[in-house]
Amino acid sequence: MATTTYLEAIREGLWEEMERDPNVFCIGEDIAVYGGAFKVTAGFLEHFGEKRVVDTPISESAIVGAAIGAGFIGLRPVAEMQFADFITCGFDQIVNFAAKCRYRWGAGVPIVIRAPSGGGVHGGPFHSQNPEAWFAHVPGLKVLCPATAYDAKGLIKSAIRDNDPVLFFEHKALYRRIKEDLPEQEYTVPIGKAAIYRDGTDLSIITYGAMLYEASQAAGDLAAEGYSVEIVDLRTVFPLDEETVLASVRKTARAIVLHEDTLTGGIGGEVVARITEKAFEYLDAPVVRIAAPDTPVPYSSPLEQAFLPTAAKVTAKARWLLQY
Amino acid sequence: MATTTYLEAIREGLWEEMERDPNVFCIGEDIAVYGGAFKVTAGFLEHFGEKRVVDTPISESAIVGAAIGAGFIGLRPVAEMQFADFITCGFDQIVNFAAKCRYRWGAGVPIVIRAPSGGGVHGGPFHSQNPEAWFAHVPGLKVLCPATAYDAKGLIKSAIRDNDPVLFFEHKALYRRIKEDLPEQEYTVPIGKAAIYRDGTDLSIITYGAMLYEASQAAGDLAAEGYSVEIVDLRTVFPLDEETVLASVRKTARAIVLHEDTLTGGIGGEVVARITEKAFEYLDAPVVRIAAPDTPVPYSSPLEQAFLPTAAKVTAKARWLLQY
Amino acid sequence: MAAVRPMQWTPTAAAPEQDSEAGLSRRFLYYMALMREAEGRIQDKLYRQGKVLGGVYIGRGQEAIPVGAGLTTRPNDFLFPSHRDMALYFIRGVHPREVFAQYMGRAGGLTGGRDGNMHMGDMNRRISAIISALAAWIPVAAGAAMAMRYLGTSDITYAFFGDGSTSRGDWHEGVNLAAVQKAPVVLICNNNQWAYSTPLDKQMACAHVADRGPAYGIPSEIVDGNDVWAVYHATQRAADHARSGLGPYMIECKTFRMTGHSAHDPASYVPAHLFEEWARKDPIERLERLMVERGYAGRDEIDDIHAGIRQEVDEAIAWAENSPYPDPETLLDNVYETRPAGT
Amino acid sequence: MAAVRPMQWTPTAAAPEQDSEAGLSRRFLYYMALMREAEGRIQDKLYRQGKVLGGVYIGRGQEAIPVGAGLTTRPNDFLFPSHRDMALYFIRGVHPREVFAQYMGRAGGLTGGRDGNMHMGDMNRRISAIISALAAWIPVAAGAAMAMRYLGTSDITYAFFGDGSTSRGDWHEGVNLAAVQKAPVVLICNNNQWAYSTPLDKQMACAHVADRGPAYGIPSEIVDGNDVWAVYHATQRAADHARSGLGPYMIECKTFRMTGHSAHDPASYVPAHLFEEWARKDPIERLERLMVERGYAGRDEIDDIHAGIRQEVDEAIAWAENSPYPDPETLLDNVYETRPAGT
Ligand SMILES: Cc1ncc(C[n+]2csc(CCOP(=O)(O)OP(=O)(O)O)c2C)c(N)n1
Ligand SMILES: Cc1ncc(C[n+]2csc(CCOP(=O)(O)OP(=O)(O)O)c2C)c(N)n1
Ligand SMILES: [Mg+2]
Ligand SMILES: [Mg+2]
Repeated sequence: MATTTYLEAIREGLWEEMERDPNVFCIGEDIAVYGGAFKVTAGFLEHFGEKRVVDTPISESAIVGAAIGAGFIGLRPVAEMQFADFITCGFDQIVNFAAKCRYRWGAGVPIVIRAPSGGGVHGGPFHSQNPEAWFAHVPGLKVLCPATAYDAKGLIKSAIRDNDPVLFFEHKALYRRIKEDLPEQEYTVPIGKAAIYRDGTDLSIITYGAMLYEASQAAGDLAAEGYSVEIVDLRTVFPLDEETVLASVRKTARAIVLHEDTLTGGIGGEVVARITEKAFEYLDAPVVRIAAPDTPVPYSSPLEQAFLPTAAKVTAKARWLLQY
Repeated sequence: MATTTYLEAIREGLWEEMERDPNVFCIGEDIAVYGGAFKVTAGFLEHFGEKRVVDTPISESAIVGAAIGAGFIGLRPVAEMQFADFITCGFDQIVNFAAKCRYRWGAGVPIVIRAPSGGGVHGGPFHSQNPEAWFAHVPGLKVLCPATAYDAKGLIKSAIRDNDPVLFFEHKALYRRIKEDLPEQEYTVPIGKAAIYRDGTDLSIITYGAMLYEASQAAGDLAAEGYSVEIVDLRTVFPLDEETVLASVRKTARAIVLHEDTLTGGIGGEVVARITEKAFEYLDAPVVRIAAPDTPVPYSSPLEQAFLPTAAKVTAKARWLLQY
Repeated sequence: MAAVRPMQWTPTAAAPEQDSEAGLSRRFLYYMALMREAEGRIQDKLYRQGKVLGGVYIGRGQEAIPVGAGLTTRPNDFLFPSHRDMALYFIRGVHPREVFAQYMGRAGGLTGGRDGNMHMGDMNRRISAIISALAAWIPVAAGAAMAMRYLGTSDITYAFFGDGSTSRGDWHEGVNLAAVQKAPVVLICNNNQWAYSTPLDKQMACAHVADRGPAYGIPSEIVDGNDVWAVYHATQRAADHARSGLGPYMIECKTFRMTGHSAHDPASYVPAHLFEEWARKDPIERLERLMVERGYAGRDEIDDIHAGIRQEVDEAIAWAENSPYPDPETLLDNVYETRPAGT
Repeated sequence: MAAVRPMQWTPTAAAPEQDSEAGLSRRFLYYMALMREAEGRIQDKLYRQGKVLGGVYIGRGQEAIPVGAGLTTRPNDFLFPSHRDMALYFIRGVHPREVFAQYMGRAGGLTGGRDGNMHMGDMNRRISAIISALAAWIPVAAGAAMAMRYLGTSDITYAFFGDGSTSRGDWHEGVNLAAVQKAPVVLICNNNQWAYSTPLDKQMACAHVADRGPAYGIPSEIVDGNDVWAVYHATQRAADHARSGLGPYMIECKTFRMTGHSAHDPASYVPAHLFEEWARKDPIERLERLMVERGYAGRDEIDDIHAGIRQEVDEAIAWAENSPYPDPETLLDNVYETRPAGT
């Protein structure tokens, strides 16, 4: 039976890196004594001590800023936003300070910002957002959105070792829902590489994060109807692994880009634009996007269900595309 | 001879609205005594008094927040960011407070945030950015990027009368460069409507802001080569006037999306995605984007020149497309 | 949208004309007990039954703060509650039905299911909905107060916040702006000594939140936050100050969070003896003792108030449970005043 | 990139071993006069000649602050200058050539033309580049200081900021975090009484920036910012405090901005008599008088120092003007450590 949850995978990756490198430390609100709002760092204080697991005041901007400063001195800080929604409070530090130092004056900023994002947990407008698209528009940042426990562990380790600022969005609806058996031996997952989650020939679904599982269910349903669907899991949403996306679409000639984040200005547009520009001759049908509609994330279940993209919506659109 | 600059047009629009409606007031840093870093509000203090032209401490978040609060009480605040680059310091107030009140609890937030954006003025990484794409990803906001003096005046007036939060990006390189004769009589320009800046049949260039003039020059150059280029000026970049864009592309079958903002995650992707999904059958060639590369805005002239999209780059790409 | 159509509601034991000391005491008790009862039902019943989903943050033990402060407000004042100030909504005339329906995500809730728990507001009743980002409403309250002065009224705003919220940049910017502008804002801190799991000394290196007043050139005072009369009088001073054009005034109410941070938090990081100590200072019991001592009310009357509240709450919950869920067809409504073409 | 390869440079009159009072005075004078001369050339010559484009912000009249504070720093301390602290760069060993080339957008500038004016830094010389957003570097300085303590060193950070910058949320969050963490940061305010066109009383409602220390539980003192010796001694106290583990310490240097906000601002909003008043308090002349009075140096020696500086500056400008512009081919370099595939 699969044993490691997505949450535990992140914890393990973080733990291993802290064991490996004494310069790695964690900073954030309620991460030490409490172990984090989602308990990702439970037990860290006891093991690594309060110098390496630092509870801060409620100051997202200072948390990011302090991480940058510690990075200047040679540490490798891992900062936590209690919810990804609060990352807007540290926005300037991320997009103007962290992202631009290397380009401007050669100063690497080796920080990781972990942030639990995503909906489906009745969190309402401020505990459900998917802020990745903002940061995917900021040269100098790297933006990761792992969907599997394997990738979550492998990517958090790569993020910590990376010498540039990395945003690590953990989908909170996956924390305890996803379980996998992970390799015994150490491994990392490279930043900037998408994965073929499922092979197929008739249609590509390009997605990431929690939507991987909706795509996967849709692919299963469509397989029953005789269609072979390929799923590309971006994993890193910026910088984008264009090659893998294009290779898939050149093979299948049809593509759906799927994300939980709201439609307009989401990463979907970027992916579609690259496909349209660079694989135009291969396309047998319009490239379509499926995403949450352009509204805040509503709280009440029936509204939130209507808001979130689902396998059923994907299947319906896919059928249309496959018959195009 | 054309008489009204882009800057004066904004000033006039603002002035007229303040004359018309005593609930309109301005708030920002150095806007009263000094008349604003770019002198858009020069003379306002003397005419409207210090209750209506409020100099604040250096507190972008509080400026936006205070505007929201004043909006709750029935005023129509126009907040100024001294440079658009500092809007990141008020980011949370804009994207989480202002944008979501109506949806959550029916509270309209009738504020305007004016922000001088854009490069080409040797401003370097922090006085040259084009932050519109971030906000075009936030349901509840409206995002305007006027390119002409006529539109700048008409849109600032509409923005002030709008009952939702509007971001008004003024391209600072146009402030004194663009001059037009404006109508004597009062007018407004509707939010959410693109304009056909130039009619054409062979290729659509979809753009906004300062890039309109690069597109225009390119269109002129291409006309000399016998090509008829249509230019769509988005004016409002969110919510997008999809109909006008699609109608143009359905006519020309070829499209370039052009913006000064950096490529990845810019508005271009969104426009391309809508074209690809909804005008796919009309396309005779890939839709291509021309934008600044994915770097911070460099300071030194040769670097900045290489960074900014130009008519020459547009013309080269257009030729390729037209011969596709 | 439900949010903009206030319900009619007459609180059973809190007619505003009761302004004798005895009358006011009864109103204090009513609102404090109503808040206690309503929050208790939400956290200990509805949440456990799975009828309330998501986060639940209650103000048990802190009821004297929203009540003592809230009863100094005038109808046109604008209130910016924090997340442990439910009584302010009742004082503003929000019906308990609307609150329970809010928590249960129903159409009859104050936000019609759009948002949850204490994220509710109502323009008509001049009470704002917070956003999650703590202290974000401090600049908003400052701006609202500036607007009130601009309009020439003597209205003021009330901004509530916790000790931990003072660490946020927005808190600083908002208080500073209000101070410079002499905006009529009453700043009310519930210093319950914790911010989630973080104790005061990891939040700030000064002894009292009130120590921050001088940094903004504004008066600040410390008050026993479990003494509703003390809160009331201090807030009255603050409101008078603000209303007379002298600018913001800060009150730090010392209290204690008698629960975990939220319904899922057992608060094992809080030393148990502190709960015991502070239980003895319970603001409701304390008020009741005072009422009996001073002859404002007999035990029977007090019991009646509680009984009345229980009944009101029973009825309100029943109503809320019968309120329909919002129609998914409305999902796209009200993002803007007018829906943009093509959406 | 030029930024990470420090140039060799020996200041003409500021050998660090000169630590007698006379020797230190000479170093003070050298750096203050060098800053004055360099900034003067930039604002009054190169900018007017169109050789420097964009914004120019100089610290005329405020030189005692970066110099007095800067000469208390140790090589491993990390400096976070603000935009009127040019002398800090010289003290850190940045060559005037690199500074002029920076202003002229040349490859030989400290950022190789990537950024302009005072937006320059050098990791090897442990001096940070600010970003424009004011006070953003305060939390960064706090974090750097926390890291120094983490690594078990006795290094400290110095964070410089103006009066207006204290209004920013980041200033508050950064100072508060440093205070709670007892991070070894020296906080140095240049209170030049203006922030662009905004005078102090529209920026804050307290009388002194130092009044804000108690809000964070940290010591703060006011010092005459035009007296380099006073700044030096106060900063020494602050550095000792921070270095010995007692946490941040704030110094408010009272001074005056003897120019407009930037090169294009005539500062007509500043009452003229203030310029006259403060001209009489010029920190360089004041130091020179003291040096002559105390016999630290004769007028001749002082004149020699100035002459040496003028020559140095002439040479540095000539060098900078000969420095090539950056190659546009490098536009995409160094966004990341390794350029991502496909870009
Ligand atoms: C900007 C921001 N960061 C983090 C949180 C998560 N959070 C919600 S309540 C809370 C503690 C608040 O403490 P305090 O202000 O003292 O209020 P209390 O809950 O004690 O009443 C935290 C950290 C948040 N809501 N906003
Ligand atoms: C967040 C932010 N808002 C606005 C500005 C524009 N700006 C640059 S310097 C300045 C005044 C700064 O005043 P102060 O901190 O007192 O420093 P001084 O210039 O007086 O030395 C302003 C408003 C900025 N750089 N950053
Ligand atoms: Mg608290
Ligand atoms: Mg100043």
